[in-house]
Amino acid sequence: MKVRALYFASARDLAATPAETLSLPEGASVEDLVQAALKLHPKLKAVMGSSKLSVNVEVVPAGTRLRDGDKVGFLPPVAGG
Amino acid sequence: MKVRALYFASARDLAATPAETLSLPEGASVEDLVQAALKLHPKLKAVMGSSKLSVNVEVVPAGTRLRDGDKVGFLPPVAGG
Amino acid sequence: MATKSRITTAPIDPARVLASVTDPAAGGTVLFLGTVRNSNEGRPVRGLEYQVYREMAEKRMVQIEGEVKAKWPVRKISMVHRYGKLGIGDISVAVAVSAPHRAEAFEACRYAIDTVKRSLPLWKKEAYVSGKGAWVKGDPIRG
Amino acid sequence: MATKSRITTAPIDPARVLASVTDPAAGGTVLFLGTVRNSNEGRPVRGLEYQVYREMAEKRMVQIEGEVKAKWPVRKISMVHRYGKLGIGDISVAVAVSAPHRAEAFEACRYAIDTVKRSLPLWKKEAYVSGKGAWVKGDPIRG
Repeated sequence: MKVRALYFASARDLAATPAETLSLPEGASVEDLVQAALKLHPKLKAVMGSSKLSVNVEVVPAGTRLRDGDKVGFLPPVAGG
Repeated sequence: MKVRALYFASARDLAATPAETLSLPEGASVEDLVQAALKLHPKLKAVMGSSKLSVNVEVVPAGTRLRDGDKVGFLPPVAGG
Repeated sequence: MATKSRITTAPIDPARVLASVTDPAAGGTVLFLGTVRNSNEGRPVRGLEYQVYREMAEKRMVQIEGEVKAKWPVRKISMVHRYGKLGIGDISVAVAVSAPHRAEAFEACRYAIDTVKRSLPLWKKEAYVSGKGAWVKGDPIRG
Repeated sequence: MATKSRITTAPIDPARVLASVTDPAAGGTVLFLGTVRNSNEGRPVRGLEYQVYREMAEKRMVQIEGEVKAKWPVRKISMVHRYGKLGIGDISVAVAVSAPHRAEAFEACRYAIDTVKRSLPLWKKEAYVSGKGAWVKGDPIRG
């Protein structure tokens, strides 16, 4: 299946791309997607400890199962306002 | 001496005038001014219990001595905003 | 702002009040607007008429502004109160505060409007839809 | 207001935000404006660049508005957050709340902006006068 990874702020800088499509085996979890992203962008590791992950605009635990077409957001600590 | 009495809100309605000049003996107090005003406008009594008095834009106790030219405000309970 | 009038019969323009507190060191600005409601204590209201002891009110507003600046690290504060006849929705009072951070802007603005309500020589008469009117019951002015 | 945009690159007009919460039953309106400061933690700042996960941010803002309406008897609430490059003094966020009385307007507005700050997927990079820039250290997004 294909999943879209969306990188924001420092994660975007470290991945050097705002978004990309990753291919994952059926039944893969958010954590599997993160591991795939880290293989492509090892520098991302620096922000993963403090980042949250979303699936289709909801923050989710890393164990969440993914489905084809899902969008996964890499969300470093936020500072709006 | 001459002192200016300024009536506001319900006090103005009851005195039926916004302001007037009263003649008082030298050494008169705010309380003396109030008594003089009550003689002219007995209905004022209804609001004196809840009203405050000012001399030249400062709220003062009734015993305060007046001087020629002072302005005394009759200030019913306020409700701005 | 030497000519700034804090008590006025003219309609209050919120944009102008906000503009008067802009400051490059401010991160947060809080504006409070008091507006005439269409009812009070369950009774339909047509409008309000404010009466003011203008000279005293202006002086108190300057005092309140000074007090706020002494209590909080605010950059700028601006307040204006309208008097005369106001209709539903009209702005009767505006208080704007700018400060480095939002917490102090909120606290200072809240304090300022609370103090304005308690300590300004202002009175309002409600015009009821029924045709009658009455002075709104208030509290003795804070000395 | 079906076309209302809560996330925008356009300059925020406070008058428009205020107009969107006017209500004849409102006696108090509180507006919060966040503006870009000329310094942060002692360091001179030239401006800010906001990045946003727009789809998620819009959804969260709708949720926050609903939460505020459930918690306080507010009449109307309106919020807008800007993104992209902002200069000193530019408004980054505006939250307006109208309510029958001022206490609830203040509380609801404060809650709304505090929640916006904690739970919106927004990031800002400071452009320092020194020429460098850095993402402002924040907190993990509230889930």
